[in-house]
Amino acid sequence: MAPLTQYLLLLGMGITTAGLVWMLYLIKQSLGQTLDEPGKDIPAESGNLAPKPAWLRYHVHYYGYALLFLAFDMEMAYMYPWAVVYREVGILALLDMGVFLMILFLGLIYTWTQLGLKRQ
Amino acid sequence: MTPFLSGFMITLLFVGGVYFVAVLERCSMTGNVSWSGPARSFLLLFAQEEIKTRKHDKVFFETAPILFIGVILLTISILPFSRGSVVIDLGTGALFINAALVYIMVALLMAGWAVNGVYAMVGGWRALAQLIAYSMPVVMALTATVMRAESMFLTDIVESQQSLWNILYQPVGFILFYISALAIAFLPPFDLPVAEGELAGGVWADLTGARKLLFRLGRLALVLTLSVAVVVLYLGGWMGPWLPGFVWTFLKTLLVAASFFAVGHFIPRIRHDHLLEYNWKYGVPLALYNIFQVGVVLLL
Amino acid sequence: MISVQLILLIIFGLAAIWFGWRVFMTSSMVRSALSLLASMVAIGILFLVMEAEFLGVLQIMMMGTEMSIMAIFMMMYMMDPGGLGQMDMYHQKNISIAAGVIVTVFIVGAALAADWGTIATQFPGPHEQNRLLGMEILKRSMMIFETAGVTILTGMIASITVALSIKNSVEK
Amino acid sequence: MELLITALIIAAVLFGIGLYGALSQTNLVMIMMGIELMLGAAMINLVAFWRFLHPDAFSLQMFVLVAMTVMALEGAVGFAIATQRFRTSGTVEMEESAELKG
Repeated sequence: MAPLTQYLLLLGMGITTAGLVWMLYLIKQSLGQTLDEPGKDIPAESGNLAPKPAWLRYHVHYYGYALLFLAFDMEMAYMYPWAVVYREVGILALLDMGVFLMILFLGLIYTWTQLGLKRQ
Repeated sequence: MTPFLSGFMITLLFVGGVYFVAVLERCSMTGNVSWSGPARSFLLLFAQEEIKTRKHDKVFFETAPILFIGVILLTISILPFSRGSVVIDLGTGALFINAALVYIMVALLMAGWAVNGVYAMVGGWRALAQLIAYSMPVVMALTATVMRAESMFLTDIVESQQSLWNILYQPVGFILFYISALAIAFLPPFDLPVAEGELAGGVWADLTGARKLLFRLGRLALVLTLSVAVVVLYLGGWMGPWLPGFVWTFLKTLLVAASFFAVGHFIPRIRHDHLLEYNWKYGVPLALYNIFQVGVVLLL
Repeated sequence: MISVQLILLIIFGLAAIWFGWRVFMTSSMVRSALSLLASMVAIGILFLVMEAEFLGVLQIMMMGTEMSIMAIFMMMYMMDPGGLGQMDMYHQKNISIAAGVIVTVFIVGAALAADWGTIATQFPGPHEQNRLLGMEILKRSMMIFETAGVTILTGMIASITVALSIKNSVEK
Repeated sequence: MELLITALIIAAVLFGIGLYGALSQTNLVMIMMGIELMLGAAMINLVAFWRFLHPDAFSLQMFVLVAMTVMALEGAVGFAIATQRFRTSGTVEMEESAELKG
């Protein structure tokens, strides 16, 4: 199969799924409307009636990991093409990637020493 | 095998597999096997009233379930079920699995934001925390299988396991991928985004009717997808004596799915910050060791 | 002749532009981060349409995590992440619009005026691309690749030092 | 030819939107979104040049990888600066950070 045909197939599958889901919504809608009762549309909060919307400022405790991850994540962009040619190139590839990963690993160790790897 | 027949077989295995996974899930929660249970809860959710929370984000509320289930169907369409029986044999299959599974987290985040409830929101952020934790080990484990196959075609990865399955060739990678698969599918013990005990359902808490149905169905299909992925990447795919390829894939998949639920049944829930800590302190170095080991063995 | 490729290119290009525009038109922060994600995914699909398969899939994957992380930082630092208060978050609006339009017109003019020579028709398939890219990384661009490693290390150290320093001097 | 021109025009419009966003927003994280859009536009151009002009020059694909790395690192360092700004002054609005002026 030509690559473009494959992507068209994938696209077609995505559109079909969306269409089926939309049909499900339509069927559900035709089955009857939601009754409007007081207190029904309040989100679950263990019995409290939440007065405010939940879109407030929220302290995310893992932002240290998030920063590390953003940078560390890029390593995979180089790693996949490298893995494909690994056996063909041989020992040179191992040394190259070894140096690269050692450099990145230094970053991980640095973060560890700075107490970045814990709940902030 | 003709394309029509193999397409029919893939659909059959997919539907049957999802039903079987649903039975397994009920069994892991209630302890008894009920073959009609999934059908009954399907009808229940299908007939359930659609409740929309106040001030919900309309666009996300409608699109999050579509994204969730669509991504899973795209992933299953690139996985090979038998020799030559794969819907789309993508040239970057190993990377595509990873790329598609990232969007599970995005769908959970969207659903959590859309509901405008505190618990759902917290569940969404926890889904992102889990992604940050498992993403690196999963990528490196996948890379090690690509190294052995010298190709990102999933069929080539299966063919490369002709002499020795990857589970024996790179056991560390298998363990990392297996645990991460549990976290990707947010199964227990990593079910924090939808934790029943502490978040009262988390992301799913306020979804009813069709949306809840899509999320539940999507999660069952996700478990099946990940089981097939484990089989394809580490357990030799369709390979096995005597029986045809489809049967072997199906048997191995069911075994892996059952083991997923069994693991979740016996291990307590792990906090997301502990998961982050363990994965970055031990998981990433182990994954690096795995790549190094595979690299050295390949060169010998 | 209008090919399938051109139609797809136009559709997903318009999608990328539309979502890119939505980023600055909404005051709900997670919406704007996820609009940017949608725009980036459309760019990734454009790569796929242009048959750079590895880069397209990689772009789709990278942006999924990056933009979600952007969403958490939005939630942490914005006064009103839900966009319920309808705050005005703009300054020098007219100058910005003028700059954007002028630059766009200039680039489009340059693209139309330039002589692009012959269009290539032969190009390697997906698997061959992966292999050639790997060879490029290991042979000709090896120094660039290692330099990228050092750059990533620098970025990591810079971000961790800046983000965590005060906290650590107080604790322990 | 029309494929290349279409891709370049799309990239130009995206670049314009990104520039508008980076100049007009007052919030650091929103400014970074504008910059990411501009980098995305640059990546479209690179891929278009690779596909339609030099399919055998894989240094262009390498360049895209480097651009992606720059994008991620810009994100990491930018968020770190936002964290620090928020911790010291309680806001990430760039209108109020005159002391960052050289």
